Amino acid sequence: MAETPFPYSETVMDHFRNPRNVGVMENPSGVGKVGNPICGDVMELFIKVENNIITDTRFRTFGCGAAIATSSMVTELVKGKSLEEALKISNKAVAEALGGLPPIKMHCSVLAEEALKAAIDDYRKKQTVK
Amino acid sequence: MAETPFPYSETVMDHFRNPRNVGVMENPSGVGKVGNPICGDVMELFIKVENNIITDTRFRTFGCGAAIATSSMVTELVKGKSLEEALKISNKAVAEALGGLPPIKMHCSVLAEEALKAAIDDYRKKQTVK
Amino acid sequence: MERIYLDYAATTPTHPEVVKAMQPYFYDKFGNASSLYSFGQEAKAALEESRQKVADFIGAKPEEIVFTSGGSESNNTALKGVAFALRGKGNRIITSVVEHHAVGEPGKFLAKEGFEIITLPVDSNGLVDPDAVRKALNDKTILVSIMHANNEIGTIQPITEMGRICREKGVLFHTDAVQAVGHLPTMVSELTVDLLSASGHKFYGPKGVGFLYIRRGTKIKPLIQGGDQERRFRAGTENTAGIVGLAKAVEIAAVEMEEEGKKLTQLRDALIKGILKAVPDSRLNGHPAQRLPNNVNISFAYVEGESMLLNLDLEGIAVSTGSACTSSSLEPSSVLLAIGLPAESAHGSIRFTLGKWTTQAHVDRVLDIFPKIVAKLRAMSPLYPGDK
Amino acid sequence: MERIYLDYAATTPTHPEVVKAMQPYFYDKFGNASSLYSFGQEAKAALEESRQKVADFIGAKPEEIVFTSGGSESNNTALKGVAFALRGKGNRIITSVVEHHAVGEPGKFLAKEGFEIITLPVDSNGLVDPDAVRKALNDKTILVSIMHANNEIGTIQPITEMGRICREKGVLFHTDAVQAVGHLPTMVSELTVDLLSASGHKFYGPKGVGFLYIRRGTKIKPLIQGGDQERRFRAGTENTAGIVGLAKAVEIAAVEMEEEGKKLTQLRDALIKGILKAVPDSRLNGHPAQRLPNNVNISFAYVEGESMLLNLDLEGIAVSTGSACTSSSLEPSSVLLAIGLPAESAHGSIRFTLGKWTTQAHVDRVLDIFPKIVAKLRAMSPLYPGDK
Ligand SMILES: Cc1ncc(COP(=O)(O)O)c(C=O)c1O
Ligand SMILES: Cc1ncc(COP(=O)(O)O)c(C=O)c1O
Repeated sequence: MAETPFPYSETVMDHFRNPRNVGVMENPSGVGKVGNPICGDVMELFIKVENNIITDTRFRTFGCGAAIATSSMVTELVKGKSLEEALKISNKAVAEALGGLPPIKMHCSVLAEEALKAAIDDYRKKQTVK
Repeated sequence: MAETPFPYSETVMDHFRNPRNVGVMENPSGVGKVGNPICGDVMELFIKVENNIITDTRFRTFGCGAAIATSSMVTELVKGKSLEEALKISNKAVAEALGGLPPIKMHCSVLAEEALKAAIDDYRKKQTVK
Repeated sequence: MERIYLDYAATTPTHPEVVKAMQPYFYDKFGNASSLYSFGQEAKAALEESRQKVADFIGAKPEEIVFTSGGSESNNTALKGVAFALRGKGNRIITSVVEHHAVGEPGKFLAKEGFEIITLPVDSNGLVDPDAVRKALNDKTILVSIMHANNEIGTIQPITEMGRICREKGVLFHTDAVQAVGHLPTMVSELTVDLLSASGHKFYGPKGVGFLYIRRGTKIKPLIQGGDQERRFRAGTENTAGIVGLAKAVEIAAVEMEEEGKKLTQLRDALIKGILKAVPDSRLNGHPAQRLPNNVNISFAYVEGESMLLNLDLEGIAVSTGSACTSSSLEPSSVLLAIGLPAESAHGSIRFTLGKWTTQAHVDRVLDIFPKIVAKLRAMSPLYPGDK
Repeated sequence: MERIYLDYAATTPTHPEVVKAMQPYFYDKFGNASSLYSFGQEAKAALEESRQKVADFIGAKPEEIVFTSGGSESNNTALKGVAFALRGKGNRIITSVVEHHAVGEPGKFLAKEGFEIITLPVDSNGLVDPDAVRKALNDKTILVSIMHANNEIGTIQPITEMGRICREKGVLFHTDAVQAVGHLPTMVSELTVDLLSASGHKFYGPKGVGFLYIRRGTKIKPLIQGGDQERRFRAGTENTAGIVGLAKAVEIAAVEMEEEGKKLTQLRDALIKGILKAVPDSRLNGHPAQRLPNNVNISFAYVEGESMLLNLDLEGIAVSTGSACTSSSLEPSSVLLAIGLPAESAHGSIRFTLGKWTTQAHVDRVLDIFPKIVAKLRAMSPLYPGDK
């Protein structure tokens, strides 16, 4: 069997095989859901925020290997970060943390960034409503 | 080495390798020269006629393997024949005697037939002039 | 871990006997088949013997077989070749929505060149209606091109019926039989076709070689023009080794095809039944009966194809998917959309195609592993409503 | 009897190392390079490694190399591809009278499609005048296609000079380098070409595989349309084994080409000198110095080519001729006529092309046998005036 079965980096494959923080969060501080099943990927990201810090994350993803890996990676990257720091995490940073993505898969990292932003947005909206 | 190196029959190859009756005839009864160097084949056929019988033949040919073989074959076929019999020898008969010719080489047998006719014509013309 | 290859429709391994048959034509009998001396004539002899074998296999005359570099070239030659040859006669070309890109793309090119391309729809099983062909024919129609068997969903078209309609109307009929040749009977007189495309590597022959059947008298402009090879239908020094390999594959198919078809039909049905039973919310794509003996195409709700494919690959199992994520176009399979599947189901489809070396053990292993993969992916899918 | 092959320009034996390099890609690593799973990815890796090797060899970027089925396809793709892509811009295409049919025939096709094909003449050595190219360029010119080295007479064109003229005027320049690649330096930046055709079997690679260099940014309509392979420049499942073989041939050429060229030049010159000396009324065709290191083309007055070829074949020696008698057209070589040879001399020409396995002993044997063959044939030629 070839060393790298897929045109994916080892880190992508690791996150695909063993995605971190999978699942639904009970009482999340914020939820972001982006993508469209018609386009082949939907990401749902849950964050728990305490004192402006993201203390916990969960995700569910319908999508390809890269979509799952970027979701997993973004949930890892933001944990322990302040909301401001988290918002600075670009799609490129996610892709880089994964050791790169094939060009046609870069849109997955964009989706991950958008899911995170949507979750933080959701959290902030809930705060103002309160 | 392949059995049949060329798309030629064994008889063609035999006549090509060992052409019969090659050369120029001293004092021929008739000579026919047909073809054109521009087209890649010229045949010169000499006949000796005695009592309306073709008793000897010679040829010289500039041309491909089939041209040489058909010339050689026609000189063999007509030997001992009366002029009338000789005139009945068609190009197909020459080709058949050679065990067939590739389609694009059939014109060589036509040339052989024409050379023979031209030689007999030449002989007859000389007769009437006398 | 034993690798299990279940993507025979993408390409087959070259049969060891085919590989063996090719060997003498690389270094020993390497001559140019157009050369007159002995080196050339031994290549020529091999070429013509191969042509005879291929012709016999589809019930054609040797001079009706033109060797090409594969299915795509055969299809391009058929479409553009007829179009440019008959441009004076008419400009309508009829084809279907489930054709391979190697028919669809030449069609688009010809549309820009002023041809009218009629793309017929299919029903939910992927079938083209012969009556729709009849209705689409007009006096400007120069060609109908309908594939024999679909590469994605395996649906087998009623070629003979359509062929007869075209023959009756005097319109040329081409079939892309790339997935059929070597797997199904493909006698050209029975099919009633004027042109038929095939590709070696789809039935255990080498890649980079195929053929186009061109019925005697069919007018066609060659796609690759130049030398006098292939009776001027296709220029280029003949790929003797490849052609000899193709002919060997045809020879093997002539002997093994029927039995193999029976075996594969059984394995196929076991796999279909097993998966549909073990995985809820799954559905078979393509015709339930009129389908290639080796084709299984199933959609799984709530999960995406590449992630299934990738998980299978991690288990050493090779399959294919109609998901956008594996194509550079980011569009899901147009064939699956054409049979009426919603886009999300098209994204969640997997094609298993079986072949000569597929065993019951392979099927069992898929049935063991695959439901777990789907379950795992569904558990992490935001679309999944949970076990009902 | 040892067979002596002296028709390397027609085709070369596939190098045993090339054959060896191809083997794993038939049965073991047989995957479809477009597939995402491991079977596909190992084919893909081999494909991209091959592309890199070929690119390096001609000083191109890997994405500028498109694998094809050979020289004829490459030429057809270049000519028709540019023509259909730039039809809006102009319709003049400039080429020469000594091009291979795989350029000439697409040219004729395009002429019927409304393009203006300018066919430049050559001088008595077979050279195209770069100044004639310059003069033929007008603002409707979309392509110039001049071959690198001629397959019959071996004349090497001043490609760089013509390339620079075209580049300066912003006109695309294609060269059919089928006889040059692997034998002469063919760095694309030095040649200043936008498109370059090559064929594997002309330099010890397999038949049925070649490539087309397409300079980045060059607009071209693919000839074979369909799937997404080859960056959409050429559809069809990739012939992995063939491509790996081609790359191996390139690798061998990179190492051996220079030395081989020197050796062949010596043998070539010995053969030319020997024949011209031993056979009266013979003349060398093609440029005396600017010629392929392996090409000897000589006309013999009063005798016809096929009969010489056939006699040589009986002695186990394989050569080629420009005589009509070996072509289906019954016209003698248009290249020989173009350099001003009278038709009867064209009929009486023989081409010896040497290669990797040619030795001095082979040359000696030809020099021993060939003059006798000519003498024998002249003795039976009605055109022969007799020994002077
Ligand atoms: C100069 C030239 N161009 C093109 C070709 C065509 O190459 P192929 O026969 O590989 O298609 C040849 C050889 O036949 C050639 O010598
Ligand atoms: C139905 C069909 N047509 C055409 C082709 C093209 O064949 P190839 O890839 O050999 O050019 C394929 C396979 O890719 C196919 O499945």
